[in-house]
Amino acid sequence: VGTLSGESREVNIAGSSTVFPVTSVVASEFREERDDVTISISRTGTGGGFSNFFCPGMTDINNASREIADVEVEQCGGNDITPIEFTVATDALTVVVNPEADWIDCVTVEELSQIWQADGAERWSEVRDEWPDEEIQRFGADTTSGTFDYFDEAILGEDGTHTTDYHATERDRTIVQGVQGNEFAIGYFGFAYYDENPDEIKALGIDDGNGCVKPSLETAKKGEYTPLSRSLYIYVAQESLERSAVRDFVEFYLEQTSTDLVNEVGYVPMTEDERDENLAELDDAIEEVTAE
Amino acid sequence: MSSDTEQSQPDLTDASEPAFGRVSRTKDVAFRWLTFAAALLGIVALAALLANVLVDALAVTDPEYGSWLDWQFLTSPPSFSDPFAAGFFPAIVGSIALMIVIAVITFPLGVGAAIYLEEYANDGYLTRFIQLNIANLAGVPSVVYGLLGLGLFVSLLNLGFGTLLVAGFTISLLILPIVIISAQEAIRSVPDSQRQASYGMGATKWQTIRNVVLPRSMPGILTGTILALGRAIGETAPLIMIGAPTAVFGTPNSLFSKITAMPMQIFTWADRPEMEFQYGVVAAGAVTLLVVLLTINSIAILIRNRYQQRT
Amino acid sequence: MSAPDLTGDGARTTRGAAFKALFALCAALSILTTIAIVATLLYDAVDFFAAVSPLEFFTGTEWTPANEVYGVWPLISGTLIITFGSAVIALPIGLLTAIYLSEYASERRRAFLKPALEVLAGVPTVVYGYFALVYVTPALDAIVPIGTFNALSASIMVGIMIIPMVSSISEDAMSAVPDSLRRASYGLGATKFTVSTSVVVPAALSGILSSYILALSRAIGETMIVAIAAGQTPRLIDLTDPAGMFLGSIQTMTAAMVQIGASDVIGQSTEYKSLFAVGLTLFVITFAMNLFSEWVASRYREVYR
Amino acid sequence: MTQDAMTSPEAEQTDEQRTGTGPTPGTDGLADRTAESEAETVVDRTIIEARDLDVYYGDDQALQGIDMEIPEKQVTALIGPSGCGKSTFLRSINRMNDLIDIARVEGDLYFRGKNVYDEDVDPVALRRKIGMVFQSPNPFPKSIRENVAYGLKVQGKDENVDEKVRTALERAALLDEVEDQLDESGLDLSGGQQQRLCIARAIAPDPEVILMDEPASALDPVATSKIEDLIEDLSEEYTVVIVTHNMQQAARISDKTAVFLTGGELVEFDDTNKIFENPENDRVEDYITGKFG
Amino acid sequence: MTQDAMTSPEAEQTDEQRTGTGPTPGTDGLADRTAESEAETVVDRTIIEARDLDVYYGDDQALQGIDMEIPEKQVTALIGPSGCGKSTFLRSINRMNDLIDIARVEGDLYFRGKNVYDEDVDPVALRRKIGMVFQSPNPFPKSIRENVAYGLKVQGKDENVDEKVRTALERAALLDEVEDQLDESGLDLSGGQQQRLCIARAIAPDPEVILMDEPASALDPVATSKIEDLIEDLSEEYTVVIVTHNMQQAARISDKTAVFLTGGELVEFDDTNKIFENPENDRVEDYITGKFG
Ligand SMILES: Nc1ncnc2c1ncn2[C@@H]1O[C@H](COP(=O)(O)OP(=O)(O)OP(=O)(O)O)[C@@H](O)[C@H]1O
Ligand SMILES: Nc1ncnc2c1ncn2[C@@H]1O[C@H](COP(=O)(O)OP(=O)(O)OP(=O)(O)O)[C@@H](O)[C@H]1O
Ligand SMILES: [Mg+2]
Ligand SMILES: [Mg+2]
Ligand SMILES: O=P([O-])([O-])[O-]
Repeated sequence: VGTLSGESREVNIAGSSTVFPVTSVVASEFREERDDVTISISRTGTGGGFSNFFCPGMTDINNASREIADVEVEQCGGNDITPIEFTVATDALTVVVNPEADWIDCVTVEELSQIWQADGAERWSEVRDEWPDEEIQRFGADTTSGTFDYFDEAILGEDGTHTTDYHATERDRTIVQGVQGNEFAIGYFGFAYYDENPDEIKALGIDDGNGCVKPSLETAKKGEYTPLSRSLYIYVAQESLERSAVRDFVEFYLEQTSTDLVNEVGYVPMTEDERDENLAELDDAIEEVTAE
Repeated sequence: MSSDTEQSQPDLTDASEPAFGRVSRTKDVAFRWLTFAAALLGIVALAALLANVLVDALAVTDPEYGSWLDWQFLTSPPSFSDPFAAGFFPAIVGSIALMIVIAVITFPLGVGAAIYLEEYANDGYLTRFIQLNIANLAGVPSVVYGLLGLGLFVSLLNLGFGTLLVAGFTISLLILPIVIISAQEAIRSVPDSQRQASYGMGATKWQTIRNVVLPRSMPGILTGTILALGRAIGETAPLIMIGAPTAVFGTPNSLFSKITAMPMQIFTWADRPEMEFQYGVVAAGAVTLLVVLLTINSIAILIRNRYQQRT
Repeated sequence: MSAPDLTGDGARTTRGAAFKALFALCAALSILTTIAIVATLLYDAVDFFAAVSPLEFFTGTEWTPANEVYGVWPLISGTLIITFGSAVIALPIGLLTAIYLSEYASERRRAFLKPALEVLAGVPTVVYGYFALVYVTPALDAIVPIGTFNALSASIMVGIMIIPMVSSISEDAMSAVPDSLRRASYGLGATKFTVSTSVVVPAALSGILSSYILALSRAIGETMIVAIAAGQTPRLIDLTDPAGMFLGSIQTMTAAMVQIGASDVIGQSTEYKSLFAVGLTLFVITFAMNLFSEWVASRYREVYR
Repeated sequence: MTQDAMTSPEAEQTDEQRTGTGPTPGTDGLADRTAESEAETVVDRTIIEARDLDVYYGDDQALQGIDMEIPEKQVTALIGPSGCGKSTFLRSINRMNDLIDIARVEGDLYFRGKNVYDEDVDPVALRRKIGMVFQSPNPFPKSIRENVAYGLKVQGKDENVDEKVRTALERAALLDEVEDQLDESGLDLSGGQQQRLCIARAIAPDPEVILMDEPASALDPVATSKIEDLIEDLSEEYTVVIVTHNMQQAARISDKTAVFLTGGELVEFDDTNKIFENPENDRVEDYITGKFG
Repeated sequence: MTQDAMTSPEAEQTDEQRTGTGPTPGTDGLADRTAESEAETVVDRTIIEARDLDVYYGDDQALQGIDMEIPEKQVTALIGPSGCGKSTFLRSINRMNDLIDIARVEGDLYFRGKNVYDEDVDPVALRRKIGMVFQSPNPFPKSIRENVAYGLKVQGKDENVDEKVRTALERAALLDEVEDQLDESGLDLSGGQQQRLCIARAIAPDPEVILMDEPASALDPVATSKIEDLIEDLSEEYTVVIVTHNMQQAARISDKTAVFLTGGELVEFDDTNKIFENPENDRVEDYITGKFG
């Protein structure tokens, strides 16, 4: 397939739904300059993207909301794919509830883990006595997503397992709608999805032992929003950099990571230094493949 | 009867004699209204929904936005962050490309199969088996065809996920039974006297099919095929299963290009968080899709009507 | 008298045979398609059943792929709820519509109503799904508190979508009832209501039944409406809480397939393979129903043709 | 409706001279038969009377100014070549023509002195008094019992249904043959049995008149003769009006015969013997001797 | 095929005695006519010959052991009551029965001495020699010109098509009427014109025999008489075999008449005048005088 003429002017991307908005904005901007390149983006979740598309060699770039896992590196290696990591933004993973739930504004990490633990709390009152005696309706990321993995690790840690009694979806809009529709619902996803709908859902502050911190671009940037702020990445297959379309796109992408574009999507942009570091790294990688 | 004897005197003098009685029509009238209401219910519900989506797409209630469905929408690439910049262009192009591929595949295959079943096959077990099988295939859920595409074209034949070719093959298989059945109906409607006339002139079977049967049934075949294509451009589930991408920027430039299509694009937009996507962009996409569909169906009906006038 | 030359022209015969073979091939493709469907589904389903025992799959009451628990009943439950809900809407309305079209409607009304009903069947299901989510659910919410994703609005939409299927096949069956039966009934002093309900409907019963089965099969296989509007929560039917069943989120077999398909397409995981096991189950159910409906329908065709 | 036809029927009765109702010279068997039973029934009392009846299908006129008086409790046969309007006339008696969209009736048709085309007449009620049997047997796809009970059910005559069903089958000379299979489908009977079933179905609700449109034309000779016997019996209790294209049949079973000719005219109406032995009209004579038709 | 029937036709011709082929006593007009032209044509040369021909539809036998010799360049009429197998026989001549799945032919049918049911006979080639005209006119929905040219086209007779089309229309006595509208649809013609168009279509590729199955039954009297005149003319150049249910027509136009009776038997076959004036068989007499059928 790769040898077909049309392919060389295409850039195929899969992976994280959290990073998807950033990549799609960049792709749209890129097309303004290069309308001969066709870019396709599949939103499959970080893990799905790595194991099903990127490592089998079917995509050039994988969006990721967590770092690549060891098994995935192995899988890629087996197919002679060399992933190169670039950080493109910082996200504040946001826990949200229904705006009418005026009895809740802030949760502790401990309480969160009770809520999302397998065999954890079933009703709100089990978590905190003054909360209503109502069943908890959970909406969260699907297991193939990086958001799931990150949340699982940051909140539940090594020992805990994420509950399966929740509405699992790759489609964050579904979580917004679900939480919006039920006073006793709770959900989590990337900050961008909250940022767009601040009136329909309410973001909870997280107390990681240092008092309540609300998620925002500022608190994430300053590193105050713990433990749920995280980096967002793209992984580029070094082999794909042989093609100019991919090269140009990645270069354009990295240049944009320090601009307002990322801000507008709802994430924290990179600093200019970080951006330049990334670009340098890209140049090295390109040199390596084109030199051969 | 005997009790009637007095009454039954032919009383021809009194024209105002009571009639033979009346049978209550309450049930009759009520039932008539009930059935009429039922017949309208689905249509009215759909009309209400269509009115809603049209109002949203044209932003009738929020004129400050300006209509969502405008030239910019039809010609721009999609956006997943700025509803005001979002466009439908790659999806429209993808749908058209897909339709062409599907038409090229299903038309000859469907007509060929219909010709075989109507003109060649005798009424044996095999024919009836094929016929039954086609009827059944027409009822297989589209998501299962999606799995077929995924297992056969993507995994086994390795034609690439979400490509134009795979999508075309998959949906072609899905609508092929419909094309065959409607082509069969069209061919069956050619009067036998026409075939007899041709055979009587010493025409071979193929000459008869080519010169008599096909010209006469072509409008019907076209109508059926176009209606089936209408069904094809609305299909979403098979595209999801074969891994059609969430977003495409640009137009397909080969059969192996990844494509999106109108319903797929609607599906991926529908989960954008912003309300403007929900009630604006998606509505505009839905209206565009419905307009295209309506146009296609109108063309089919036009062909059918012209054909009906001629015979 | 010289015998005329009546022997065939070789090229002509060969050409004829070639065309026949070509067309036969096209017809054979339909059988190949069926074989391909069964083979593809089986190929991965067999792998799946090597990892998950069929017993567990077909009797299990919990569906959580994340934990490697694959009991298909919650999905079947979801499908049943939607099928039931849409049947409650479509079967009576479709039948009444068919009666109206076949017994009451004037030619002009028919000429308007039939194509209008065809439009109902032709609206893409993704649009119906969207309608259910953004218009029907909020409207229902104004009456009863209802979840954003719920079986009720999806059922309503699926029901509306399959009305034309019921009405058009049932109407065909009613039109096939010979007029002589209607005349016999009118001749005995029956009203139109009586003729419709005591003669036409019973005589067309197998056709009506066939339309019902086909429509239910369609509801079972419907994907986009439920994937968009009914949610992704696999739940076992709870007969003690019928309202909750409809007001809350569920997951059908088809929706589960879309969920897996949209996230984890090419993988070799058990979850990916479960897609094919569910697909196979769905295929077998709908195929059996379609066959059954054909069989029922062939019975009424026999009686009146 | 023409103004003429609006005048009351009696007035016309004396004003107008009508074909075939004048005194008949030849004495005939039928007259004898009715004479014998004179003590009980009024001879030749008119039950149905057509006055200047026209029927149109769209722009085509199928019946032209028909005047006819059908006597009670006798068998009246309508004969004539195909397409002359016999069925149309029959259907205009119980307003079955109402069911044909393009059919239009002008003129009057009296049933027991009441114009059935008056505004206040409910055709459904009318049909309950005037039963009908059709050309080819058309039993419902239901059991024999349900077939016969159908009219009773529809007409709300719900008491003693089982008894009435048996009586009707008995009168239709079918009971013996089907006694053991009342709950089996009416469609499983032979053609002749089916037609007798339809007759049983028509008489079960006890109508006053039975209209029959070529009831035996789809049957074999044996079944036909059974039906013919049955019709003769029925005329003891019912008025029977029968359309037939079989002249021998008309001659055999009817008391009165009406001859329609192409164009929808009633050319002659008289005692059956008179018609077959000594018709007044030459065209009728030609038709009866088989010169055309 | 029976062994008997495998013997060559000429051998049989002397062996076998056949109905109606014996010398006829009465002299008839037809014999006169053929005698007149004796100088140019050989009288009564057989072109089609059936030998013990049986045709079955599934298990039903439609023709029983037909033996018949049809003379060249004459009009042979097939008459008989409905369902007696006339059309079936006609179709078995040019193997149109092949198109009916359940039809099966046993016995022999010779065309110019060649058994058309031999393995090596291509029915398509056969039909190019034996044209056919059907009961109701069935022109193609194409222009008049294309209709007539159709046979030429499918038979690959591509030269001088326009001229041949005109000649055929001329012979079918239609040219004058349609000369100005050759490119208009054949469907726009009147019924009688359509049937003549079908005849023109059949003769355009110049077959040797023309089979006609009740070609005038759907036409009015004026059109019918035109077709009848045409058939008489055609017999100067073609062998015409015509099925008709109209005995007057058979008497008017044919030289030979074959009478089939119910059950698929050929009861009598002889010169037309003989059949109508003095049939040998009583059933034929009954049929011809209208006692049944
Ligand atoms: N439903 C109808 N619509 C239009 N024309 C009709 C209809 N029924 C009958 N006609 C026409 O009315 C005329 C009389 O028909 P009718 O059926 O009364 O004749 P008939 O004497 O019963 O003939 P037959 O012996 O063939 O039954 C015919 O010319 C017929 O074509
Ligand atoms: N295609 C067919 N399939 C089955 N039976 C047939 C078929 N065609 C004719 N028959 C039967 O064969 C017998 C002879 O039919 P055929 O058409 O040859 O009669 P016919 O003399 O031409 O009658 P008509 O004057 O009505 O045209 C009939 O009993 C008919 O029912
Ligand atoms: Mg009649
Ligand atoms: Mg015939
Ligand atoms: O889609 P994810 O960012 O959760 O992998």
